[in-house]
Amino acid sequence: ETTLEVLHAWPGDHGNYQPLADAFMKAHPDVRVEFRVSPPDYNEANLVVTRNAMTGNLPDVYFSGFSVLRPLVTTLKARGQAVPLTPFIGAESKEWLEQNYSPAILSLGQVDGVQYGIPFNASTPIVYYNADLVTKAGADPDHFPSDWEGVIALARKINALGGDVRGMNYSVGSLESDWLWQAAILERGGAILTKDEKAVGYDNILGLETLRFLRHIAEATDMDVATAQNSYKELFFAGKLGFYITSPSSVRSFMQTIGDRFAMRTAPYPLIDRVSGRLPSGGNAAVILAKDPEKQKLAWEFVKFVTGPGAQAQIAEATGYMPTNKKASDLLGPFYSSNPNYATAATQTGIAGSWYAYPGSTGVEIWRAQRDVIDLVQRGKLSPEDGLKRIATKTADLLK
Amino acid sequence: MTTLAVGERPSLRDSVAFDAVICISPAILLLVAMTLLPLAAVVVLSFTDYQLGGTDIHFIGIENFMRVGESDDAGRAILNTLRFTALVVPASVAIGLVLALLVSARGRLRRAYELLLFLPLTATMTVMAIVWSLLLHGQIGPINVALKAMGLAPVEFLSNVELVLPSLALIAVWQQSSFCFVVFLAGLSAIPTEVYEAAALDRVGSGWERFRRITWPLLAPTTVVVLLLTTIKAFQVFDLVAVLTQGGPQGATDVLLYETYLQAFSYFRIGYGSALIMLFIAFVGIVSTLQMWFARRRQP
Amino acid sequence: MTSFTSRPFRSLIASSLSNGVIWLGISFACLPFAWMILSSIRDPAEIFDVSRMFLPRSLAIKENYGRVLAETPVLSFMLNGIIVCTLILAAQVATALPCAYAIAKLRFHGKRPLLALAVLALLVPFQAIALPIFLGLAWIQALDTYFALVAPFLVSPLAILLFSQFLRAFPDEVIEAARLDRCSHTTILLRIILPASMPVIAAFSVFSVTYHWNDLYWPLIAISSADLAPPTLGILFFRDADGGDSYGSLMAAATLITLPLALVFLIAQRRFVEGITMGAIK
Amino acid sequence: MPGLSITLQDVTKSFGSEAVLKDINLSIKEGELVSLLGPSGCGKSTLLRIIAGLERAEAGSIRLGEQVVDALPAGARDLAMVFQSYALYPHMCVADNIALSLEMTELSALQRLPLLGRVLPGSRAIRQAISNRVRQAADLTEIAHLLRRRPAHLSGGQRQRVALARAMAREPGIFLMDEPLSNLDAKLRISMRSEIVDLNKRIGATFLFVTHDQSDALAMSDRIALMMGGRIRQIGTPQEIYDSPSHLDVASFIGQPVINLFPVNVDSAGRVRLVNGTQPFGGCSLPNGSAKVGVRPEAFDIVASEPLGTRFALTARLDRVERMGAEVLIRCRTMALGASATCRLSVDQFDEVSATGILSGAFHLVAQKRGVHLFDEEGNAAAFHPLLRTEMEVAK
Amino acid sequence: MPGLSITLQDVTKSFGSEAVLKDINLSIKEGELVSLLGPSGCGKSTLLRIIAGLERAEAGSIRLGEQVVDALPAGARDLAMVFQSYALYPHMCVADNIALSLEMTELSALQRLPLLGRVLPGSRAIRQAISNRVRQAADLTEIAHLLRRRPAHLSGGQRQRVALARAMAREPGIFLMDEPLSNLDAKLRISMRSEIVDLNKRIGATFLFVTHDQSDALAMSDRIALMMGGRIRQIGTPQEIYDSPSHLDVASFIGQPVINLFPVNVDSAGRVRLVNGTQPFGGCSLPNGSAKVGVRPEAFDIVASEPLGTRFALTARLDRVERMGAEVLIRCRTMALGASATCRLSVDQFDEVSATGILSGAFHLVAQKRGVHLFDEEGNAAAFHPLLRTEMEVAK
Ligand SMILES: Nc1ncnc2c1ncn2[C@@H]1O[C@H](COP(=O)(O)OP(=O)(O)OP(=O)(O)O)[C@@H](O)[C@H]1O
Ligand SMILES: Nc1ncnc2c1ncn2[C@@H]1O[C@H](COP(=O)(O)OP(=O)(O)OP(=O)(O)O)[C@@H](O)[C@H]1O
Ligand SMILES: [Mg+2]
Ligand SMILES: [Mg+2]
Repeated sequence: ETTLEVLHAWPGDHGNYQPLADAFMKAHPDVRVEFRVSPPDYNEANLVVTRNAMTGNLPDVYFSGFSVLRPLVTTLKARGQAVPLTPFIGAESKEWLEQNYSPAILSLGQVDGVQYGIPFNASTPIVYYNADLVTKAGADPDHFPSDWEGVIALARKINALGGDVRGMNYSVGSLESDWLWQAAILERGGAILTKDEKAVGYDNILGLETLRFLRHIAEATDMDVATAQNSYKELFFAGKLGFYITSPSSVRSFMQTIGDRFAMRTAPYPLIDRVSGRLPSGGNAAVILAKDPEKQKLAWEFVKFVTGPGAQAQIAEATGYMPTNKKASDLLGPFYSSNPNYATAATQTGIAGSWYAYPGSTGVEIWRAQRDVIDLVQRGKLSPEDGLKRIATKTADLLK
Repeated sequence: MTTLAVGERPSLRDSVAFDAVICISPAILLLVAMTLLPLAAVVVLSFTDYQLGGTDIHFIGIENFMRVGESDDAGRAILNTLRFTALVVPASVAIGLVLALLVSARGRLRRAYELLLFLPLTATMTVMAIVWSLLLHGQIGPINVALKAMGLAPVEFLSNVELVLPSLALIAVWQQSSFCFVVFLAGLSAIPTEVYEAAALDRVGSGWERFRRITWPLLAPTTVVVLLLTTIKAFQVFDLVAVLTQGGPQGATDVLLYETYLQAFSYFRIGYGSALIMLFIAFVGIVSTLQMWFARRRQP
Repeated sequence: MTSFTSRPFRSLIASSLSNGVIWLGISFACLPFAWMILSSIRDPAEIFDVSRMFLPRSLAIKENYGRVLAETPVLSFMLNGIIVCTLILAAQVATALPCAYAIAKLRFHGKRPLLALAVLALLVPFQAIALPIFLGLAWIQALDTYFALVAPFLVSPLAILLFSQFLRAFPDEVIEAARLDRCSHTTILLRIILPASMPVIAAFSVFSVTYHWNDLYWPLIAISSADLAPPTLGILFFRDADGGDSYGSLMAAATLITLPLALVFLIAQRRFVEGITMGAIK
Repeated sequence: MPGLSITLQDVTKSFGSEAVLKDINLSIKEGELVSLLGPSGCGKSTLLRIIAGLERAEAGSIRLGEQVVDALPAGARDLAMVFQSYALYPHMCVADNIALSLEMTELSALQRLPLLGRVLPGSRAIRQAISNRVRQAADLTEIAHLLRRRPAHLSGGQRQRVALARAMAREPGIFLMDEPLSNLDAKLRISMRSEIVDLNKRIGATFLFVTHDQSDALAMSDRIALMMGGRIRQIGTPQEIYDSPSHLDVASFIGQPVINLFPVNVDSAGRVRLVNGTQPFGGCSLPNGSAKVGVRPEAFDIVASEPLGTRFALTARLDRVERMGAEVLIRCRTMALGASATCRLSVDQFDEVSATGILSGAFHLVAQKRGVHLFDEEGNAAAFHPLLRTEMEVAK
Repeated sequence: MPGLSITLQDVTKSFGSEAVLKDINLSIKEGELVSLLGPSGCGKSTLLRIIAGLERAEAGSIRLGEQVVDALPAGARDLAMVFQSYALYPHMCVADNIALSLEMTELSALQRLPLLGRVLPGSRAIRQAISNRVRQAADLTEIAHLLRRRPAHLSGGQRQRVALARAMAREPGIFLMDEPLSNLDAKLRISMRSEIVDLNKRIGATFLFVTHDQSDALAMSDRIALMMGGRIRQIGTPQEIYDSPSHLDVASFIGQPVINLFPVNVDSAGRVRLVNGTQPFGGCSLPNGSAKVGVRPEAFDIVASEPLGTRFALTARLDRVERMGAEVLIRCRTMALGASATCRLSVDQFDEVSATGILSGAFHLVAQKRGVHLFDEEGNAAAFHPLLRTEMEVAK
């Protein structure tokens, strides 16, 4: 009997992994899948794996957050512990790859063009809205605005309802990650960094427009710029916030938390550039870290299984994530039509782009520098022009 | 009979010293193994450019320290930490002391009071941070709801740049005062009842005079320890920031240990992070030494 | 006589004032807990209902607590917590008490350096030295064991400081009497110092147990197998990746995990009130 | 400040199930100096603590002066106390220990403030006065050279004197002193005694004074209260207590060496004889039965020949001689009863007696008339006539 | 277990700058019972603590038996101590307080283990024996009914007896007792005294016994060591100390009431006269100058007419009479010197004297010959002949 040790972040997600493991073990009776203690988030998980690399005690399969995949691979490559998936993919039939995964999805698991992980969860931001408030504000909840100006106008209407009710809160700087900031750049077709990765790719009118736009949202909707996402998420739960933009993975838990106090609906992200605009994908990819070739083979089987159509459909139903497997979408048809809130995620598969990972392990630091500036811009304490300059120089500094 | 030479004497002291060695050696050995040696490793690392998980390592002298000196972030973190400590320590100690004094004078309900006041100590910050973020919520938090009900303007405790640090301090005081409360309670129990009886007859039976002349001086050693511990704990504030504000907004809550953590474990700059830690330890060390020195000077 | 008429009145004011302050403190201390417990017993949907912040409408005790018990092995986590906390506490008392005794009651050179070492150990944030300790434990292949969980905490400088401060007030003569009674230092420690230190040991136990019970930082570094996971991991199970925490169960888990600590306090509390000299000397 | 009277009425106290004070009734006049004497553990300290307000009585009431103080806290009762275990303030030097209560009464709340208090008008003069009184009390108790020491650095007797000085510096209406001289040497003790008596006379305060030293009690007190097993057994002037003990227990508690006791029989005519004696040696009004007779050791004369008449006499042999400075104790064994007896002689008397050589053989102990006490079977004192009724009639 | 001798050689100790013991030399034979007497604060407790090994002497050495113990820790010296402040174990009941030392010596380390220890072979029997000894010690000190109490729930005297019982239960070579009876009532005190003496005789241990009560010291001790100001001033049998004090200080420290002192002049012929007297009353070998004469209170006879011859005599008037049970103190004022003097009479003597009525006017105090002591200017005792040389010659 062989044991496959698996590590994933977010202990709360364990309920999604265990059934897959059980199913896998049923199919492979001589394999035991064991989960290691799960770290609270992607960054912590990355730390755990880095430490494991130092002591030579890596798990066999690891679900790495997209945003930390690149630094992880960089570290492991230097230590000779990285396991590219190329040989395993090569061993499969060509059709298999195409039938199951879209290139856009696959690219999320690549570092420098080499496939290191197969995406397991993927999500692009969607809008959650309080249909009751929308109705009260005199709009049609079935036709949620699909462009930002519409969204802003609706938010203003909701503001006008009075009381403590707010239309929206889009404090980009309050996020722990730069997901929405990248979304704001990418949706305009911008680039996060220049090709040589020495400077920001939006030190131009595009970047300026982005900042101006964020400032505009704050001003137009009379927004209380927040430090932490929690504060307006809670407001949303309390039924006092019109809409809230985040990952589709929370559909289920949001519905639970809200219950029948108001009707919560989801809508696609109001993309600006519908041609070249993309949205950064959050989520994680299954990465093989096993050293022993036999284990690696087994691990590959496991990775294939959990990113397979059945497993992906299961995950999508349980959470709201968009499935990373093409075939799964077909399986999900009936579910989506009866659960439209879940379907939103799948409609954005086409515009899923990769969440840009900075070289080395500078990502967190760069975001910390940027978010302060964005916060100031949104609060109206700094002009977008100066803000952009500051972001550009600080980022360039940190990339040195 | 000859008088023993003084040189033969020390054996008594030796035997006492030997017993003392046996008493302290387990603690010392473990302190060395579990604190001093790892700390030595940190000291060494602080002179290198080591990156977490990296394979190469170079000695770069005091460059890390120079960089700390140049860094605005480090300066800001020190300032924030100092402000935080200055807010938390006096409040926690005072609240803990007052409550311990009042509660220990209670009769029947004393034990129930103690249990209730002890609760904050049990809190898991991961959860309590969520609870507090709601309690202090700018719109729907009970405090603001109450303020609004009184016709006052709501306060954005956690997103106002000016208020966020005091708000975190408030939460820290909530927990630390419970710690102080328990230590003071134990300290109070060490004061002999007889002394209070004598005081009662000397008309120092209650109130301020009894506190000033009997309780406070006899509690002084406890207070010194409490002050020291609370100061160190306040300096080491980390969880609150990590869970609630991540140093924001605009670095208003970026404290030393959080900055260190970011450097070492988010940016993987172990070398630089180690240098920061060294400075942190030196800094807190100086502050607490001063504190103890003052305390000792005050009581002969 | 004026004192006759004014005294009861004044003491009434004083006592109601002190009651007022106590209750103010209690409200401050308990507010978050009240909210936590309320949230753990009501429908998560209600938690954010501002109008009924403190008035649950529909109870969901079964759902919230049931989910905690069904989805996480919270009881086995707690068992781990009990094992680890007991081991740690026993070791800390066993190492700190003799050390504190030596500091407070024995004459030897190196007392000051020893105290300095203890304070230094107190200054060092654990996060700073966790990595070297982790590597050391890996080197002796002790990771992922109970030993790894307790090893860094076998000695507590906090305990050394608290105990030695407390023992300073213990009458020397009682110890001298024991020495004349031919008690070894071990016997003195076990039969005289230990019972006499109970108030401060009780206080320290509360700190130690709550700290290690709630500690998540070190367990997440030291262990990888879920069999050894600490109680607080049970809380993380109800925090979701993208923000939609399962509030009801989260609070239920937190309440469950806090309960044993209240119990620990109740046990320790009996000791707080005992004085130190207690008729030992004139 | 005049003294306050102390009136205890049916005061009762128990610790757990053990009754420690049983219906204590006691009244002490203002300005009186009363010693409380009694065996160890009989409840003396408890009684003092109840009067002081440190302990609550279960029943009964206490009046100090005209005021019923049952509900009054300790600080509001006008009294000072010397604790048996001193209860000094460990963190204060001797001077501060003594000064504390004075500062509380002499300085106003404002003047007591830490720094400000010193510069307030009047404060300086009062503080000067206080420090004078502290010095005076320290002089009386001979601890003036120790004023800056902490209690931990004092010897046992020095600590006790600090406790004494602390009470003496105040001049309250009532002094409660719980064995305030027990750790002092004889010389100091004598001088402290007279300081206490002087104080009593000078300020007229009422003193209640626990002691286990009878010479303290006999030398100082206006009256002695004898307490046993939680009850006041007798109260009276020293001489009353010594000369007319109300009970066997009192008689054998007071007097050193202890009173000699011998079993006697009383016949129906009220004649008293030793249990195995034939000759009656006195008369009483007790009914027929057995009783006890007590003879103080100093009431015995040692004579060579059996005396005639009806005096109480015993034949005895020497056990041992104890020389105690100015006096000598003669321990002997009475031949008929087999009981032991003690005689106390001055050195001169002893020299005289031993010069005669009678001590080497059997000799006779003859009781002087007034040293003989009779107690009934319960131990209560009974009237005793050294002469038989017939003799008395004859004498008439 | 035979007693151990105690030999102190040049033991010196100071606290800070204050010398507390100054070159103490003392040797106590095995089995001897020596009282250490001295004024409060003279260093008695310190000396005991040094012998016990609780305090370190700065210089000098200590031998117990044949062994120099300077380097021996307290627990290894074969001695038990009663602390002046009791030092009971607060968390143990009385029985455990007493048993602890026995358990330490009688049980092996293994047998002392909390639970396991009880079931080990032999442990039961030893524990039984220990509990018997505990009970025995408790019986002797009359605390058997308190065995399960904690010290906090005892009265002062009861605590003291626990401390005593704790020392007595062990039977070591040396007992050090620091005022072990100070808080006991007279009756108990007397019985404790004899228990201690019995113990001394029975087990032959050496006792060093601090007391401030002279009657304790006089009644119990083989020898008395008199300590003053950190020095041993005199050591000898009780009678020696009382009858032949080596120094004024000793004379005035021992004896109660205190010895009467009068200034005298010595002329070149060695004749001694009162400073303002004309008649010499004895002779000495002191040089010409002033000196002091001491007369014990019991050595005075009160007579009506001035005596003839060369006896020491003073004319006096009554100040006050103090009745102390069996005896009476007469405080009077001498007319010529203006000094006060105290006489001690038995009640009988007093009755006789007062019957004559002389006390109401001027009367004469005449010293018996052997009660008169002479001291030179430094206070050292000097040989004194109650008769002048001429008279002696005549007598020859
Ligand atoms: N710890 C100390 N520090 C400073 N001085 C001390 C200390 N202990 C005792 N002394 C001083 O040393 C002297 C001797 O003290 P010691 O206790 O030996 O006296 P003692 O003869 O036992 O007196 P007492 O009969 O009052 O108990 C005293 O003057 C005392 O003040
Ligand atoms: N706190 C207590 N708990 C229980 N019993 C107590 C307590 N204090 C005193 N006692 C008991 O009450 C009785 C009276 O005690 P108290 O102290 O009044 O005696 P005392 O007359 O002062 O004796 P001593 O002369 O020995 O000091 C004693 O038998 C004692 O054991
Ligand atoms: Mg008493
Ligand atoms: Mg002493």
